Amino acid sequence: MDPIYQALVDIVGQEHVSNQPEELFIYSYDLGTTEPHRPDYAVTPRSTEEIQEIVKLANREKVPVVPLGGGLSLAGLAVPFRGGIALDLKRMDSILEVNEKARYAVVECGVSQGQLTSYLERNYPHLTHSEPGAPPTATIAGNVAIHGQGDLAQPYGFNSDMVNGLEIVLPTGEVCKFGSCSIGSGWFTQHPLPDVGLFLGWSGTTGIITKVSIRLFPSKKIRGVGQFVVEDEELVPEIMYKLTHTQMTEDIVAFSQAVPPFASGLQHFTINIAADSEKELEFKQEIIWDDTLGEYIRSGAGGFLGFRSGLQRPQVSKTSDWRKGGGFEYVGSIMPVDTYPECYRRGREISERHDIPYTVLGRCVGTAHAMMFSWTYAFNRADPETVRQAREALHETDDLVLELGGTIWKPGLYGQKLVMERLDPNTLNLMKKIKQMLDPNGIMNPGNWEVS
Amino acid sequence: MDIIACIKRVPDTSEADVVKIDPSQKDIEKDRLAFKINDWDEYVLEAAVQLKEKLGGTLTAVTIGPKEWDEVLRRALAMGADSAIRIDQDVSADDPHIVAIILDKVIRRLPYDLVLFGAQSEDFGSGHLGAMVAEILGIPHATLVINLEAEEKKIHVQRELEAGTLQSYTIDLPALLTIHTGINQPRYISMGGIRRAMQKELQVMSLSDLGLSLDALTPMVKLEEMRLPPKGKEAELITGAPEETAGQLAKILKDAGIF
Amino acid sequence: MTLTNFRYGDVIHRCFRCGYCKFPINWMDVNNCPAYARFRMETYSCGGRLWLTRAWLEGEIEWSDHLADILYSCTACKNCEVKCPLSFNIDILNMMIAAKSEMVERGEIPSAAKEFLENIQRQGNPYGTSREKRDEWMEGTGIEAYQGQEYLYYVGCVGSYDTRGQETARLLGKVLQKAGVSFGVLGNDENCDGNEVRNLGEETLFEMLAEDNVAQFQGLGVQKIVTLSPHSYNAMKNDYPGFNGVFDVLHYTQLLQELIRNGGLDVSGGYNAKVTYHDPCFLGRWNEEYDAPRAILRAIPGVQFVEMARNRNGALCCGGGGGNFYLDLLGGSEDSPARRRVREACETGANVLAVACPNCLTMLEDAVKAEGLENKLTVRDISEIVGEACVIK
Amino acid sequence: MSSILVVAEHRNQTLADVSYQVLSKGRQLADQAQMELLAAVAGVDIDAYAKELTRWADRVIIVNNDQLEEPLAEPYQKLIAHLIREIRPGIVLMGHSSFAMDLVPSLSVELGIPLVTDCVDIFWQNGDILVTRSIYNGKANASYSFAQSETILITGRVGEFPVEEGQRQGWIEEIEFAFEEECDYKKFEGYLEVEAAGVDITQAEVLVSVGRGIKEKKNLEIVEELARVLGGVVSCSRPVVDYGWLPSERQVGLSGKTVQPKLYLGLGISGAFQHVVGMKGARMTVAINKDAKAPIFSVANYGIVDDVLKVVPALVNKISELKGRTE
Repeated sequence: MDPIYQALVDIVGQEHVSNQPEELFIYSYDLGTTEPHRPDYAVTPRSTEEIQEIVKLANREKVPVVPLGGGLSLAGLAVPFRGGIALDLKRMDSILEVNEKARYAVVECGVSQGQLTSYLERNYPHLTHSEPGAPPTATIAGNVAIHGQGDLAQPYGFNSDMVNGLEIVLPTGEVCKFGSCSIGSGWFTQHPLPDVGLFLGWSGTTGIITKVSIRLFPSKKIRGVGQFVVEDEELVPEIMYKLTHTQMTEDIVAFSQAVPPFASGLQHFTINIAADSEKELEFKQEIIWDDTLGEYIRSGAGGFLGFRSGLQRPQVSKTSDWRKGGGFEYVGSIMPVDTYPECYRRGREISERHDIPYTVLGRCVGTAHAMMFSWTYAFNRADPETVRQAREALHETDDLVLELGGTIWKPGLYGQKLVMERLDPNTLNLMKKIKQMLDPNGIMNPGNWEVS
Repeated sequence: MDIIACIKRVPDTSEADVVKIDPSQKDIEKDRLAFKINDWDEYVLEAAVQLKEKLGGTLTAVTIGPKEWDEVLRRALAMGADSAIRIDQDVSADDPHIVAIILDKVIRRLPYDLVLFGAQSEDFGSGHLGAMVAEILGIPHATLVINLEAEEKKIHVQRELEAGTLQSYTIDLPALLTIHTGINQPRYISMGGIRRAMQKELQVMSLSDLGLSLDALTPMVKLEEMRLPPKGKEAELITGAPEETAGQLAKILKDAGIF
Repeated sequence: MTLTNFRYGDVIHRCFRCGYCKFPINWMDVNNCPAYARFRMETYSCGGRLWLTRAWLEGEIEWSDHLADILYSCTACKNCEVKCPLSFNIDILNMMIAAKSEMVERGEIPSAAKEFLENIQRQGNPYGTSREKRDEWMEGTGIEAYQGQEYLYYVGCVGSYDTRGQETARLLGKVLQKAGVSFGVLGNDENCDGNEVRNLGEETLFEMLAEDNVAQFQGLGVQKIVTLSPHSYNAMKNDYPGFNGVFDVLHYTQLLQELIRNGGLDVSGGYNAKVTYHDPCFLGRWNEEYDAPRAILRAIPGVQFVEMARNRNGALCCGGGGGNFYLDLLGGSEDSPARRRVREACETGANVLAVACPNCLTMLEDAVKAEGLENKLTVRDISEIVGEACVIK
Repeated sequence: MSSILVVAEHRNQTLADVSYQVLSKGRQLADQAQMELLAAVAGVDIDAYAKELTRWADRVIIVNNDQLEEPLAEPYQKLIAHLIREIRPGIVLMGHSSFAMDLVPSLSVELGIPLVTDCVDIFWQNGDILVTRSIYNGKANASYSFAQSETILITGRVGEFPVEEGQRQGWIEEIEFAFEEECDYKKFEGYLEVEAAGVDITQAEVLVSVGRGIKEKKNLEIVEELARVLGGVVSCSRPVVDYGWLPSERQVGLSGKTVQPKLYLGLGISGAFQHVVGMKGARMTVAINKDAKAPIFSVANYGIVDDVLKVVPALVNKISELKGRTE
């Protein structure tokens, strides 16, 4: 009997460890184009204590640990490149606290976006969180760990900006807390203690998030989506600028895609608006459509496609079926808003060169401080040629992001390499030191962010 | 490797209260019973098919019984037997000696390296038919085989003895083995497989085809009478819903000082 | 390995594994796929099973006992089909059944599934109990054999053999008698309906059962059928027409609802309890009958009806479908779907959990015991509740 | 009829229990018919066995031959055939062991003499010998008579015939026997003992024993839990080993271990004799089985007719409760 397997069984129980080909197969795969790599064990812990024990074991035995929540990053961030333990955190799924007045929720790392959404709808209908476009199985913790953004990004920024506190199991097994909770003062703020923010953006290479306090925001009674379209991509940055100036939108997304063909080349906007009354809604609509976008409509440059109330959960996974193929991957980037036209044009070129229907999308983050721009490439899982095409297109797009002056969001291995090549040497050196200090045995999600 | 598997059909008597003695007192009442392949013979067929899959050759399934017994041969064909032979004669309650003589005659007509039997049958359970046939055929045998590895000309087997002991032999082919349960995990035979096996040939022979006549086959043992077994002492039954029975039992165990 | 016959070879790769299939109709948790709820490894999610099936088809993994257990842990509850946002969702459950069929054809299925199917071949029921005992449930009820009455009352295997199922079978019989419904039963001549056989991937055996049953029903001149089990109802309503067996099939809740509405059944005896209702998959998601059972409960004086958080097409399966009431691949844990479900029922404050399926009844009643909730929650089949309301002893 | 010959079996320096059992039966039959009871034992260093056997047998035949040291069918077939031809016993009696099963069928064919195996009773009726066999897995009995034959072969079921103290003082006769040729087509390679890798069920005070009634390997968990609260270990019947759910070292019964625990709790075990033979020394036996007619209920002190999967979890709870109260 494999002693590591036995030790894992002793920690989490027989049913929550597997070293059988079926689990190893499933946990070797990312949903995107990353080449699979099998872990040696799949483990589903239920508590911070169990995770600590697992991490200590992993240090003793020098076995990699690859944490994953929903496993939906698509960039290979949870592929066990060096084998070891695939640590599926989704059993850690308790919503621990909702503080209504201070507007935050403390959740375990396996709580999914959908679970929190539904919980708030049922119990705190006037509160909501910033829900990313990922499927509802994506976890809150996974999302903040990669600096995700959701449907409240326009007023409030990145989801990682909404973190009020974290509980982390360090790569050496100790538990640390960050934020006000670390001094026993509740989970209401991350500030203003000395900054030790070492865990976001590191793709799980510096520790395992076990609890997150995430900010909640007012959920108005009526939330809906207005749709607007322009023909000229050059207009998108100024429209975003003007819309954010109104301070009346919850989410602004511009996108363009090859399907359906009649809409190809057009730039669509979805603009989320929320109001507590018809009066407020009407007022906001008037300011947005008449006062702000009216000039484009009147000049014929743009068109209002209507407003429907109610937020539909975006079903991004439908993109996976574009090539009847079960797969897509995208390059995400954080870009200045004024690069939108170039991002669109160059992205479309890359897609067309690789024979993939193009899909590009820019979501406004903050008051047009930046946008998350993504280029999505669908492929057919059953046709390796299309997977290869998509992979090439993704790499070209990573190059493009840096060429256009942006940063790559949750880069995969290729993108990480590009970023590290350009990193300020002193920053890189500091990262090295941090990594060595936190993870002396190099067990945490090795392969990713290998600064040393 | 050419294999012959001798199999039989038995009534399903897994529930004790379905067994009733026929007024003749020479048989049990069978008309309302369901029938099945003998448990041990499932392992026989699985072992045979696995050998065939590994070493090639032919597999012939043989049974002796009336028309309904085709059912077990269809299973064998569905599992991968190449041909099947039924000797159309009801000998299920006869002296195994007679059955052995008939089987000897069938097997001699066929090419074979290995003859397989179940270690025993679920109905009469004498467990001696296989070794009898081996003696008549004049080939070596091993009974109660729980592990089996075959080569071109010989086989390595382990017999299961008492108290967890195994006995190893290497035996030259041709040979006869009786197969014990647990030697493999018999696969499920799908109805689709059985339907498809209807296309395969199933040969029916009579005793006279084999140059035998029942009159000439005199039994050496005679069934005198069948009875239900005498009632032994019965356990004190604890009745009720699981919660209640569990509660009473827990108390009994506690009172007995078990915990 | 070559599974060239696999019917969904050109579509199975299209599952992205986004995980929508794990949720109920809202997003309240990821535990609405019973197998995933039980094991919480990705392999046990619908997407996991589809990916594994494909990997098996492509020769990337070998058949194993574990793989068979993973596939057979699917209860065919149809939650995935209802939740999957993609266009091929109508076939994802069929893909799973087709994968089981491949295993059946190769003979490599979990031992309990093998036993289940062989028992049905032999004795016409999954328990392997003698066919001669199929009618034991009706002893002393005065229920008649079917001979041209208006309805054939088809009891099914669980109602005929399971002790608890037998009680509901008897009570429903008495309720129908009390309402003056003209009906008869098949007794020992009744055979398995085959619904679970189909879900276990034994297509030919299902065909044989369906053909035999259709021939028998037609031979007896049956036109209307009322079933105790939603599983029988599903097979007879949706599958038997494919075998030229077109009957007017009702689940008993549909018939009782009608009888109560038209005054044929007096339920004024009432039933004083706070009742919640568990939708059986084969009545709910499979046949979209959500209202009849609720209408019955609401019509009974004294019933205070409350919904569980997950209900109708978002209901959590009891874990007994796909033969799992017998195979029991999902049992043995507090994460077992039945135990999750009774905890959820308890959260409503109800003291009676009403069911409309003998499989759900046995699964959930066992779960109540396992959870130690006997003092808080009682599981009752709607036939029993109606029986009490129309004062049948 | 002249005599009854019992062929004794030994291995690992021990005479088989079943040999004593059939010897006792043989003595009884011989006394009833005033026949001579012979016993035969072969091998090397067998004087002690021979002396043992004289307590029952009127005459003990010993054959010193190293080819007969192990109980192997082929050499013994030659020896017994020789003895039968020489001695012409009316009845040859052996225990129904794996050794006899490999041996007597071919012997009966070789000599053309009748054979009935695995008898649960052997008795005289009107001067003829009759036997009873248990058929349909213990659900019926059948009695048989024999056609006219100088010698008949009978094997008796293990554990079926009580050993009665031998009162005789028979004499020992050594017979010379040599093999003409060695058997080269069937080569004995040795024994393989199943090693107890940790759990020794024969030492346990409490055995929670499972049969196929637990349906799935997974259900062993709850059974393990029950064993834990009872402070016992889990054992099983043969099908559970056949299915690969537990290693064979856990098997109770004829081909497994013989156990004598304080409590034997049989879960979903029907109680075929091959199993019962290994556990009937238990001081207290409790059986839980769905089939009310399962034979295990006739060896158990207490019985519950129900699905084990329903009773066991409840039992775990109840026992834990009772334990909690006392602790």
